[in-house]
Amino acid sequence: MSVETRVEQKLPQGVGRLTPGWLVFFAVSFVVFVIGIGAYSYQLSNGLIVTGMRSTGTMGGATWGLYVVMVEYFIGVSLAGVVLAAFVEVFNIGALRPVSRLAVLLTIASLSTGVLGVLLDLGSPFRGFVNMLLYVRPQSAFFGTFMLVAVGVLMTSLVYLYLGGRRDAATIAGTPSGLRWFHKLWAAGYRDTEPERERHRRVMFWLSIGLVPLVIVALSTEGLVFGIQVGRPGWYGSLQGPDFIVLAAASGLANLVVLTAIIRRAVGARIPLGHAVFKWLGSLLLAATAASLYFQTVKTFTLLYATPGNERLIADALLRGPYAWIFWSSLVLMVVAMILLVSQAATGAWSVPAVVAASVAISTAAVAERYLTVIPSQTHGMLLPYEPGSYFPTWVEFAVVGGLFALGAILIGGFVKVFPIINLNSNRREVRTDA
Amino acid sequence: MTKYAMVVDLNRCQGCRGCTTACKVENNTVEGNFWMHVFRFEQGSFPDTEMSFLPRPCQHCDNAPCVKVCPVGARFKREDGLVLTDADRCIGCRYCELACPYGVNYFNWQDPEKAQYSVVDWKDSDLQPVTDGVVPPYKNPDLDELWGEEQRRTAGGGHAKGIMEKCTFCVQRVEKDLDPACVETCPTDALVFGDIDDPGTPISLYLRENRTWQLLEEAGTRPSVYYVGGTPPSSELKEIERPKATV
Amino acid sequence: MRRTGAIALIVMGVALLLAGYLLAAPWGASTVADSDPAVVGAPTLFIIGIVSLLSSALFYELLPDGR
Amino acid sequence: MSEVFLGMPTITRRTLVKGSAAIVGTSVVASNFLFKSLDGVAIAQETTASGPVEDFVATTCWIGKQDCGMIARRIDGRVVKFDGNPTNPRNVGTLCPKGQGQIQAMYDPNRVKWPLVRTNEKGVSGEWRRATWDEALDLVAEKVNEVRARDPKMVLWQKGRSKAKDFYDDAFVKSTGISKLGHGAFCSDAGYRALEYTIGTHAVLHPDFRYCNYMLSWGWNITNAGGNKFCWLTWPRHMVKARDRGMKIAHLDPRLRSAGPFADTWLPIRPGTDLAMALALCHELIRQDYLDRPYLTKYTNAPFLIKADGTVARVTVGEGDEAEDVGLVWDEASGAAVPFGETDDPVLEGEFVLDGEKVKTAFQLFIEHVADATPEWAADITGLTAEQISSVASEFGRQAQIGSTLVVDGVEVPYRPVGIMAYHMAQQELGFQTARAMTMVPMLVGAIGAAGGQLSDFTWKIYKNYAKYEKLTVEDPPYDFLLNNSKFFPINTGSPAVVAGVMNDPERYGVEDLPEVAILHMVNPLNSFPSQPEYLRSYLKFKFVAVISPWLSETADYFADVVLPAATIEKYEGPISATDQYIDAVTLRIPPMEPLFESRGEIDIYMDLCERMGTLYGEEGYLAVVNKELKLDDTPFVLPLDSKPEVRHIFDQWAKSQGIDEGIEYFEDPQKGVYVKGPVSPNKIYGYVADPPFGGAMHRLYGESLLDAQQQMKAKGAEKIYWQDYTAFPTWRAPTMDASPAEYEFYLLSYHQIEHKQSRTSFIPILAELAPGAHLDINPEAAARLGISEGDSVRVESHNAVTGETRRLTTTATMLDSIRPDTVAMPHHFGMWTHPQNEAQGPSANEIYFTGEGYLANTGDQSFHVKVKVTKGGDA
Repeated sequence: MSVETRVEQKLPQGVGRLTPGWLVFFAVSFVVFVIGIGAYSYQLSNGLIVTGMRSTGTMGGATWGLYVVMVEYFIGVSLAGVVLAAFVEVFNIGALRPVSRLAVLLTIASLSTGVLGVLLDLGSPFRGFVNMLLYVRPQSAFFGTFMLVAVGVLMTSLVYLYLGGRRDAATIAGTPSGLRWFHKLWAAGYRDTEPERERHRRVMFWLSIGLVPLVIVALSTEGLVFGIQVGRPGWYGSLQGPDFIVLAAASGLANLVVLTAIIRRAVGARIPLGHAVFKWLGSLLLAATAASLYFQTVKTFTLLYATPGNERLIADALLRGPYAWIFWSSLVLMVVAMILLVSQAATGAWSVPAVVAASVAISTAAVAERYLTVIPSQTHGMLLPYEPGSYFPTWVEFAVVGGLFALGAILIGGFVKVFPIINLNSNRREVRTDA
Repeated sequence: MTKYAMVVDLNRCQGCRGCTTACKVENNTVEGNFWMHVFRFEQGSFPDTEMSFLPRPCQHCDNAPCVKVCPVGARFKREDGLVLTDADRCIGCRYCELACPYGVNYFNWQDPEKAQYSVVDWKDSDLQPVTDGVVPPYKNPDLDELWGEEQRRTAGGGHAKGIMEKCTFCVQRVEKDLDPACVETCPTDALVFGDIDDPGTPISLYLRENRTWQLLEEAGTRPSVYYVGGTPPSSELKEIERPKATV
Repeated sequence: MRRTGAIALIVMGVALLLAGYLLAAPWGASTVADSDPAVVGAPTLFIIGIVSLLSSALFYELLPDGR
Repeated sequence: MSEVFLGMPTITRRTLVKGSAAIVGTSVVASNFLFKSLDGVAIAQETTASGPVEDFVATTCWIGKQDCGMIARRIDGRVVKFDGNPTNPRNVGTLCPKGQGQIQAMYDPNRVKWPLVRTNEKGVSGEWRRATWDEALDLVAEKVNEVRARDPKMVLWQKGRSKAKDFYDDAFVKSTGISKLGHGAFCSDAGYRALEYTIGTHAVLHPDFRYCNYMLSWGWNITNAGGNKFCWLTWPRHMVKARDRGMKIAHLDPRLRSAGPFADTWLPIRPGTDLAMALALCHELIRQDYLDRPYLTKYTNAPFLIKADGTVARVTVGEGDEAEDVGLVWDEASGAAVPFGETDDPVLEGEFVLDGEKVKTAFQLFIEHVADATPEWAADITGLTAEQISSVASEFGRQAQIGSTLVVDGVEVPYRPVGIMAYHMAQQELGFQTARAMTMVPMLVGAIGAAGGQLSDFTWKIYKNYAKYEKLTVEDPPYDFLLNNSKFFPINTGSPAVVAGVMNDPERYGVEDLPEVAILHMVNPLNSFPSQPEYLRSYLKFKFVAVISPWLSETADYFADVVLPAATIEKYEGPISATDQYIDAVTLRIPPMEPLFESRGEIDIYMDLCERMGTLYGEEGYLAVVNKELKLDDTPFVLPLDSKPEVRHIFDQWAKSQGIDEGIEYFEDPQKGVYVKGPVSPNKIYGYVADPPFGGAMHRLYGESLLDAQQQMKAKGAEKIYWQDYTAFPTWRAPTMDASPAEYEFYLLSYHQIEHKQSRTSFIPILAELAPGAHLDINPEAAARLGISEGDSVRVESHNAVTGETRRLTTTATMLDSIRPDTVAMPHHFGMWTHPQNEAQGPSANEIYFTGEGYLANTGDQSFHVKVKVTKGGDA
């Protein structure tokens, strides 16, 4: 295509250049996404009966299943990106500046999928959307999910992404291409004058200052969704919020590491994603994983001492019961990741594959952890002597969740083809050389 | 003020599940949904075993966790004690079900007509002249009505896919000064319903004359259901003769 | 102008947040009134408040320099 | 009709109240439109211009045994709910799960909708064509009359249970002269025979709950099943009230589940050993001298002098037509034997010489008979401890307060607040004698017919069998196909299982004539009666089978030539007693709707059938019998014998004959519905104060005619297995099943669940949901030994200790701690296949029970005991 050929040589980081690898990636994502839509339509017309979810109690099911597990996971993942970007902004951490846009994009993508996941889980999604606007109650923890996370954090991240990219947009808006209108629109008249830069720095500073507590508070409500439940063994407690945040940070950083590695490989070594970035990310991941593992260990010990009675139901289910394999494997994954990260930190020899491996382990463990938070307290946490229940997702749930992942992939994958994912102005010289 | 409550006298309960059945017919609940469930328990080993029964309606808590978590105010507490679900408001998030320690919430996982004991074809053409095709044939029109001062569709709303429902203390009967269907049918009068703010009602008398306990008092939910006799259930109990509750 | 506008948007945003919050269904679980917002749609005010707050940043940065 | 969006009224009102902007309301309406189209959740409310019309009809329950009073709530003529009728003393506004659930049965489109005529061979699942009522009735009338012309007795009419008063059944049987079979042999009839024999009442045992303080709940399925005369509901009502007063319950049952939490003491007795238990209780009562001597000497044959040959020493009193043989008793004062009644104080115990012959009082013989029946002896047999047995006896004796009286409604009545509640206890090989032995326990303490004591029937009306059993006749063959007066069953309940056996092998039983046509009314032998193979063979021998039933029973599926659809609750039936024993009342069944589909009420069906058979009109006809049975003869309300009345009119006449001026309208009125006559007089309830006391029956502690029957049977060459239980006193022997090899280590019991009524509710979805299907209750200890755990598929194989035959079924294991480790149990409601709801419900224990020798009582009643082995696996 002529347009492509023209822009190919002009725009940085492969923007506008559809490589075969990217096309395959995008096509696969698209197919998975369409399958997800198909599965969801099936669910919409038949009801949630097509999922593995069932009522708790007499029906012996879990009324919240994989969707909520993944919502918790996605929203958790979203934490790290925008917070990292804010830190970069506030503390001016140059080494991480290249990935700050990717980080914010990760937040936006995972928040979008997470919030969409909430809607997909509703019995009456359309009514849910409207009634949330009309009636949502602050006393319900969903107020946090809806107002603070879905609206507050997501919109702030969008503003963050937008304002943060304006300078780069202006930079590439001069390059003739089929996307030039878009870049111009984004730049919105930015001319990189000193007052503009100053204003930008000021806005970003205050936005970052406001953003961090908002994100922490908003995402803590995700933990609170469970933490305020007096009626469920395994849930009630003030640690649910912090626990959620710590694991969120770890899983978010892990995802960022993986994404960075992918971008690095896809876009090539010419972009400023050296070992320094992975060292930073690896170190941060190490800190988050350590904290998470600490929470996990404390939790495990507490479970071991659970007294006969309600909490014991959950303890037994987790440590010895039907969820033991998930519980122990996730713990093993965390420990393995920890060993990988600590050994690198100790030797100072950071290897990209090793950090990525640790990240994959942590991300997987995070899904498992979210699962263990959401499900067992429903199937095994009934305070009345109902028989223990069980839950296993159906193909519909797997397909819909697959669709959510695909949507995230499409958002990120699509973005990198219309806008430079690595901050052009983080290392202007290199970028210029590149161009 | 009127404050409704229920007494369950375990010294009288035979565990017959007449209440369950009456509830299902009155409220047209679908297969697998037991607004009123009756546990049958066994504990110990031969020959030192004990058996017990425990009817479990919605506890209509004064400090109802389900009400607090409802994001849209579909679940609410009436001044007369009834905890109800507005079928027009509910979005089907099932958060109330998670919040409830008693397991009394039942979600409409599918189109209720499909779940309405569909092993039998209620749309049978020879039945149509009598039932006009309604499903189930004993469909209670009261469930679709608006009830109470608040005029909300709280009697089950005729059921609908994707929304939550639970025991309503038969609001549609209470509003007509009738006892809930379970209370009305109980063969041994083990269930008593009425206004506990009026000292002259049978239930007030019952509460004065008997020592009572409540389910999961430690949860602080302050239920409106009082139990007489028996003992609070413990994890030593094994549930036997469970109904077919899978859908 | 730039500063005033941004502050105005912030103030409006905070006011809308407060209004949205206060007009939404109150905390409490013992009356029918606890389940209803004082004004139906109050949560939407809250959302507009968030939008207003964020637009202060956009306004502040995007408002073209006066010629 | 118009559709209205749900949210609209709500929103409109709120908008007014809250003063919100109208735009919000609009948006909600719009959003509701969205929900409706997108979520499909907006609930359309259908309204008619006039709105639905609600009304109420009084009727009575149809699903169970006792016909509780109900009020049907109707919307535009469609029944939406049955509630209990508060004015009915029997259920006082309450209903059991079946009563509530039957609404689904009424509307069930799987009912037989119209008359069916078979189009395929019999013995396999039926194929049918739709017929008109005319065609079907003509066909039945023709086939029946064909056989009737030769011998009416060769037409067999069989019914499971008559609902309400059975006058319309009786009228059919009597006016046509055909043979009749009931369900009693599979019910408590051996117990009925025992009570008829022993105290003359047509009933089994229940205590006077109003005053009873200590009850032996002997195999009574308290929380799951009915009892003597009443369905489940009325008995538990009485029981919980009695417990409120402080009544204690000792529960004898291999399973605790029957009593649930209501057993103050549980005695997990080994199945089939109740007779030994009863004898041990008698032993202990005698040893501890808990004896009501005045009762025993005055109202029983205990003081009779028994000769060495077992006969009663008698003397002829009176002359000519007045002459009768009277038993002799020993008069201490005169030191001589005198006719019973001539001394106020005959000697109860002792041995005397009469006319040079040694004689003992019957009671002396009884003391000797139970002398060895010590608690230790019974402990070995029953699996209980001697202490348990002894303490129950002590408590029973102590609580009996022998000698005390109580004034009830102004009448002084002997007060013995102890009694036995036992219903289907007689369903065992030793059933008849077990029920007799159990009756002797309250007899010893004088509790029979006492306040708080042992009751049976509601009144002291003496049943015709009491006199009949004074002398049992054993004739030579040929016998009729019921084996009446045979050497097999001198006392004979009349068992369909026996008839099936006879039909399969008439020569063996000395029977020449077999029935040729069967009319099966709401009866399902193939599924509901034990020993399916017998029925599979015998029912094929009928040349023609007509079935009258609302559903296609399994029996109809295999054997019916014609099926006539009966209505369920939607018909007139009655009169129905509404008494709770203490208050007298009567009611009717009123159709809450027109009969569904093409079904019809049975009275309509029988009248039409009789009309076609030529037996409706005239002095001997159906209507004449109806007049007689409803006591309309000699009243202004007698039905004319030459015109077919409307069924409603029959009941209208009956109601008017009862002095109810409104006639049937009284019963149709939801405010009335039940005709309450008031409290029952103590003189009717309590035998001691009845006129004459105990209805004039001398209580037969000693069974002289039983022993005599044994002699006659032996003389006619009957096998031992038939005569061995014809003994004067109940005599313990190990049941035949105990001879099965040791690997058949479990006793199999079948039991009743409260959600179901025999085999005619398991297809009602709402009840099947609560009690879904067959399973085998097994003690975890025994299960563990066999490697069986909860939910495992298990194979249950039964063994016939007489023939060696084995039968098997596969079901699911359920762990139950509250059952003896040597006993397994199954609910008996399943194993059907004609209704879609039956799928995967599993088998019925009836499939592996046996009938015939060793599995029938000496009265022809069925035993529901068999030894089985249980193994893991089997085809699910």
